[in-house]
Amino acid sequence: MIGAGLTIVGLLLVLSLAAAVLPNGPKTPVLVYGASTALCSGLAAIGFSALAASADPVGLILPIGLPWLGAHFRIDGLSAFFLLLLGIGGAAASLYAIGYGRHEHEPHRTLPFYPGFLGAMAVVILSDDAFTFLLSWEVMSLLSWALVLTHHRAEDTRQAGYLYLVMAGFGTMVLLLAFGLMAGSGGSYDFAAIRETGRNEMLAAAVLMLMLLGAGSKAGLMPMHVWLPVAHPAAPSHVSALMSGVMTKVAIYGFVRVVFDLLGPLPWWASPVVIVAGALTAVIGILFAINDGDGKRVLAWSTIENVGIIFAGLGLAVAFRANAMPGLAALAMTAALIHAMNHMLFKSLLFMVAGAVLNATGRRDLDALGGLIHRMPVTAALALVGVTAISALPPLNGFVSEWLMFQSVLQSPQLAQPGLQFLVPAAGGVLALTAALAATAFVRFFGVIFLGRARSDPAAAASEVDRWSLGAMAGLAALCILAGVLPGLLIDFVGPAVEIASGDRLVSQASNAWFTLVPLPQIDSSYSGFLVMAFVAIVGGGAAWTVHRIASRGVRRGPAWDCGFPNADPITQYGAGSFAQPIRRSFGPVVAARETVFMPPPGDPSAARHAASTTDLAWRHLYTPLIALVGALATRANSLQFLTIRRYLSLVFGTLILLLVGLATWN
Amino acid sequence: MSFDPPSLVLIVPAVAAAMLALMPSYRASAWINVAASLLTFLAAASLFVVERPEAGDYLHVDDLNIVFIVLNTFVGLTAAVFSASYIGHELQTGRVTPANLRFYHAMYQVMMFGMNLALVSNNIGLMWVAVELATLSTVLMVGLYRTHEALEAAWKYFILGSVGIALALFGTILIYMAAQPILGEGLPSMVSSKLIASAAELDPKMLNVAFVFLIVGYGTKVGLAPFHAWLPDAHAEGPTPISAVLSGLLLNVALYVVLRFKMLMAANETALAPGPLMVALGLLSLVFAAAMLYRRRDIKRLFAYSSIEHMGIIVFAFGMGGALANFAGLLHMVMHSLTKSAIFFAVGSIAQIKGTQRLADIRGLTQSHPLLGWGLVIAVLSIAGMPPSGVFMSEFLVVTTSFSRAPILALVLVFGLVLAFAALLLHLTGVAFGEPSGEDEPLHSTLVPLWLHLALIMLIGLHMPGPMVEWFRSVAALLG
Amino acid sequence: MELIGNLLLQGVQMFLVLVLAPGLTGLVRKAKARLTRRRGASVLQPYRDLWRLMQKEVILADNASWLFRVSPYMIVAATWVAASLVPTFAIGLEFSWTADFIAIVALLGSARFFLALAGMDVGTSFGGIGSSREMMIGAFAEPAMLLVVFTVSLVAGSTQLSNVVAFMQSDAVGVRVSLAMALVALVIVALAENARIPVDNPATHLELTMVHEAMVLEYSGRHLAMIELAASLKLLLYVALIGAIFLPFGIGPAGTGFAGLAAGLVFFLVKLVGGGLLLAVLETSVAKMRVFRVAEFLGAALMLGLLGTLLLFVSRSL
Amino acid sequence: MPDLAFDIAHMLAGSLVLVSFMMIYQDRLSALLNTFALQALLLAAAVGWQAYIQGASHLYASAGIALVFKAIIVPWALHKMIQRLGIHREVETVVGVVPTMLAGMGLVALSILLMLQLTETAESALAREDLAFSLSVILLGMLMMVTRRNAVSQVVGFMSLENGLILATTGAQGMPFVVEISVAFSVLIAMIVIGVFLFRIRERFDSVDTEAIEHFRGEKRS
Repeated sequence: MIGAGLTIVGLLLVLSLAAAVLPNGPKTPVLVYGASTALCSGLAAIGFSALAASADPVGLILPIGLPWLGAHFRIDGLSAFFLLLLGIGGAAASLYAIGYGRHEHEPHRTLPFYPGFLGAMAVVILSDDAFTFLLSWEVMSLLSWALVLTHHRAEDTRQAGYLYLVMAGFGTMVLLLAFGLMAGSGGSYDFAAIRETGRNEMLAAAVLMLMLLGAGSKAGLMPMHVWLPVAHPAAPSHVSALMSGVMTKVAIYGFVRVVFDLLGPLPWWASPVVIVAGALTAVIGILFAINDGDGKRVLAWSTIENVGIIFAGLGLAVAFRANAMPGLAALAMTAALIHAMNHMLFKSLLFMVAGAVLNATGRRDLDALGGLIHRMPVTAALALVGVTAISALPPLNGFVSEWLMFQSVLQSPQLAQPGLQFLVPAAGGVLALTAALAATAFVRFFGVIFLGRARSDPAAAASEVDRWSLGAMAGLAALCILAGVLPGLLIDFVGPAVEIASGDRLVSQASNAWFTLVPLPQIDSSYSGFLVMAFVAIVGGGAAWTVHRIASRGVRRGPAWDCGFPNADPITQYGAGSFAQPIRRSFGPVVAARETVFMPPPGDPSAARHAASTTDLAWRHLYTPLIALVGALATRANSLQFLTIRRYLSLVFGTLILLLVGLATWN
Repeated sequence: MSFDPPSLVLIVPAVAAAMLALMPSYRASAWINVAASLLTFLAAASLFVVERPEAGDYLHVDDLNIVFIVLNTFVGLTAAVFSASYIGHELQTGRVTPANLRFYHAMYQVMMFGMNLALVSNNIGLMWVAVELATLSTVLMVGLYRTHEALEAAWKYFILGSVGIALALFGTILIYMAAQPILGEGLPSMVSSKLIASAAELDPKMLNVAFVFLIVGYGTKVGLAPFHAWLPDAHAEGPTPISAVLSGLLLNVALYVVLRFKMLMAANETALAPGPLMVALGLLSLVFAAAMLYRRRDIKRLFAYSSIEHMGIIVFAFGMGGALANFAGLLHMVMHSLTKSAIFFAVGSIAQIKGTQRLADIRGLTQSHPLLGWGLVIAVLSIAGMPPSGVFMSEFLVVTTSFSRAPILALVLVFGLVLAFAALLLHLTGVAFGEPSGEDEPLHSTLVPLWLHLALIMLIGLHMPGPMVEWFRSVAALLG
Repeated sequence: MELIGNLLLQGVQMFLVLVLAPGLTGLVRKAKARLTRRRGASVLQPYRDLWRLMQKEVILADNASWLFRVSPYMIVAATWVAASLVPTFAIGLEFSWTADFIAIVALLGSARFFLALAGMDVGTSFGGIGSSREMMIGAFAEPAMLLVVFTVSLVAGSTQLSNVVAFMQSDAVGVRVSLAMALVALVIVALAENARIPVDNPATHLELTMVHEAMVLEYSGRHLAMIELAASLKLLLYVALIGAIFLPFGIGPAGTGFAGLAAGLVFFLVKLVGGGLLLAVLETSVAKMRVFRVAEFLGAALMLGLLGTLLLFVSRSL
Repeated sequence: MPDLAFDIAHMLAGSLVLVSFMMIYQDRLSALLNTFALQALLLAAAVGWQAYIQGASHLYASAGIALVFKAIIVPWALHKMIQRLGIHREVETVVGVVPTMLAGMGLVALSILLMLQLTETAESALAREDLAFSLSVILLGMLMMVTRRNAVSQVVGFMSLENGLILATTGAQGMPFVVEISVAFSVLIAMIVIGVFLFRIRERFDSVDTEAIEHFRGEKRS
């Protein structure tokens, strides 16, 4: 099984090389993306069967990488689950790209890196030693960087790519330190050895913090998130879908693998850091999503939010595990992992929607769109599924993970530490706030793009996208609904992964009547997505039917109520900025919102102007000073470029004398 | 005389130098240069198959220097190939005349001779003479273009180099005097193998003073801060093949010499441990060079400073010591000379295409010259420690092993690495992407050496050949 | 037989809430009228309104999409399902475990979601104003509500309303300060969610102040009827919820006999009437606040909910 | 006899240091060159004496080199040059003479301190004294290089540094390559001198003041 997986990876890499040499014709993209679709489906199948069979983990060693170590590969429940996630996401993105790729002006800047990117992510998941893990991790960053630079002519794309790779390099360095701590100076790099070596809690906590920095910087945890809202949107949409939907999950896989599988026991006081980081990331991320005016950036910010939610869940798992409550840890871990899967589904879907809109209108800024539900009905319907799911509304999948998250939050009284007893419900409140804000953000997203009247000519002239793209989106939407209606299956499925990560798993949900979810039998809190779906459908359909039956069914079209000002301009609709106004006002300090109003003095006929802006405080308080510092350092050092030979000689002479004096005094 | 590779790697360049000095036609001389380098490389490579000769009082071959000799002759070969295709265009543009081209090729072989001699010599005195010879020949090469800047660079290089040489000599004398009571007068006390063998009895205090002079003296050649001043200008103003040779080979040779003496010091436990000094100098060079990378405007100076940075990393690794760190140091050394010379090949072609070395005037290479541009991107990312290049492997080993031993030092190291990475990437983004700039000329020089090196780097990074691993491990053990 | 009985009970519950909802709205209107010295329309007026609206043909704005036409039914369905899952006269019904407290909140969330979308569909500034303000209110009300859920279910040890009510009926529950806070928070949320004074005014059509009405401005005929019905269902849901959790008297325990059910029904009606009257008194005695003060108002509810949850641990540790 | 030999060697070496101080004291080029010639002369004497007492005939060669090349040819050439440049009465120290002298004292003290730490063995006693002196000469030469602006005096500084080296090599009992090394250094110095000429003759720089040579610094400051 592992062999098959590696074969597919190999094929993906070969495909990359082939794409580099293949002629730059119209056939090539179809070939490359088609092949990627097939190969990713293969990966998904492997993950699926590994989970379904829940077979014993199988390992494999290839004679590459560190000479005396070799490259260790292994597939167990955890990696199988993320492999499945990667397979689904990759297959969908590639399928979408078969259609979407036609619109790429320079396919040769995307094709050679795309399959390799998929392959690298697979290797990260399959690798079983520190070197292979970090190597593939870095290759993943590199190839995605190259993909981000597809439209390299745009200045801000180059800046985005630069920021992205620098942050990635920083993250990898931190991970190096983390693995250095775990492997010790002896250099036992394979995961088995790392698992065996016992380490005290302080050390473990230190590694946890490093992982939080390293993996967090790739997943988009604050304050290492700054690259994400610029880099993800800069890439072609199918790549954005992969980066947001899948790559962040690979980062989370790394965190889970190290912290929950390799690291061993953790002190309880390590968990608040993770929980707080996650919760803050979630709420701040979604606030920026509400305030951003660029469709794809909204999605990127919401990715940050969801990563925050997942990390909060992981923090809960740490807390429960530190209190020796594997059952509850399993609940939190299940919530986190299922949310990872769900987020992959609907975030990929939404990025594809954004791409479709981008292709149809050529515009990304929300205030240029509107009314597309008339021009692109199918895309709109699929997008509706996506936004409903991401807003955590029943009966779709987003709500399931949300619900599980809250269920595990409600178990906090069982924690021994008063500090956590206070913290966890507060974090739960923050998550609740996040969920509600997410609904706001995506009402705005969907409403401004698809509803109302077109705000620009391209939006008015848009037309539906090709079948491939629609097929990919439809598939993901179907999975969203399925995962929402039959959550029990998903939970049983993620069981092996959860067991590895938290030492226990939830009871099997397959036997419950009506596909109901009863995570903890001892306290029978239950939820049945299937029944809710059924009831809503029956009641709604029934209501519609009766009304049409016993009462009127007549419809007349007429102008909208214009309040006495006929044929108002589309610009008078509520736009992205105005819709966000109430939230912006309520949460002003968090997003450093500034609104400036210019009122012409009496007699001046010019128009009044209003401008609103938000600032990322991480930039203001962390990165800008840092950049200034480096700049000052560089300038200071640079003056050494301009000395005279005599001065350089005096440098040598001085150093020599210094050393000699040191020697004389040392003896 | 039987087939004797060690002396062959010396004889071939010497003879070739003599021939080239007499050869009038520059075209033929370019190819003779290549042929001679090829022969030298073959002779060096044959060291793997023929059994090694007995270590004499002058020459010897052991695990340590065999790696260097082969690497040295190999890069010497590729650089010769590149220069053969490069120098023609220089002649067309009139930057060089056939006269000083003849001189150039002769000097090239003299330089190779000097470096090979330094590597195979088993005698610290001979080693010193060889290093000086290599230095002088490169000084003349740097001044080749006779431009104001070139002469200034050569002059700076020359003065600093000579002072370094002088200090190194004093260190050598001290070593001899420390050894003389034990090994007796004359030659034996200068044979490094014997020195190391009987290092334990040598007077530690004498060794300490000697090592200070040696590391300052040869450290100047290695380009460690604060002795680095000659390096950037010498790289920037000389012909690009020479920049490649400087970064790829000469620094290594100097480093090799430092390593020899480090082995000597390590073998005498009462003497001052060389580690801390090397670690300090390494970190200083790394962080300083990293900071210097930001404000660069000249592409060759940029990569010259990056050489300083990497010398810092290597010296740090050897200073940390231990099997893994030494392994990493050796690997990094090999990787750096391959990668950096590849980068300079690319830079040479770029400078010829764009007619400038100013970073600001070079834009969008991946657009205008994909093969060259992506080659540069891969090379620069490799030198910045991105996989799958072997540099990643060495940095992985250095950072992971040092963090658990000396966290603070490792943090400084990581800081320097990230700093340097950000700087290199900043310039790379400008050079490789965006709208192409300048006149869009075709290539004048071959890309074969560039891609050959890149292929090797990737290969070693993914799968190191077994024998190489064996050598490295035994050498790492030797270095202690 | 057993199963059929249970299904029957569940059906009764569903239709009960549907039938009583407009009555409650009528009652509140009537009471408000009397309190302001007006005779007011009869309590049954809402039923007549609904019937009349259903008869009328729908006038759709030219720009309205299919979403606009589907939403009313989605909204009424979601609200109705939510309402019928709140224990009214008995607990432990056949499908009571379909959705717990959290899911009920979320169902109301879905209703709001689609209402807001529908508001934006036509593309007038009114719809937009309504939607954005509604979502802002929701952004505060929903977490406050969930914190109430936390408090209650941390006390009761389950998020299942049947279990909560059962626990509340048992004597294990003493007088707890956190429950009091939860009650206040829940009342505030209820006012906000039902577009009541001081947050919103169901009777106004003044552009600057209206929220809920602005969203549904374009609706007419049967669609409007559905929206109205959903609104009154929501009101009933909240009154029933407060009644069930904080005054759980008389709610028939699981599997109780006919007498118990009858008693439960009577108690339920009493609670509805009481709740309606209280609401009327409250609405006539306070003034509506500016839209942007709503945030602070609901923020208070949020804080109360959180405080309630945290105090829980204090009281527990006591 | 050995102690007398020792005393003479000691005296010669010590006088080399003394002359180094004199060189630091000189602030005129011509005078500096003369003093340097004197030092070279003393070096030749010292090396010759060593050759005599060690009975190492090859040392006579390097003594000869020192005498002919350093004591006669190079000073003569430099004299010619500074005459032509008209800078023979140049006063161009960076630091004042007195602080330089003090620094020199410090350096001598340092080198003696370092060398006396070396473990005492019978036959290395001479070597140690010798080393102490030669190290001082080396350091003083370098001090001169960094405290003088003028290229010529830098060259002189370098040459006196190198005198110290030769002294050390000869002091080292039976060290091989001594001749080769002195030849190599002569080449080095010749190139330096030629280099100075080069810069002069190519008329790129109006003086051989290295500060002036440096007016272009690779990357122009902006």
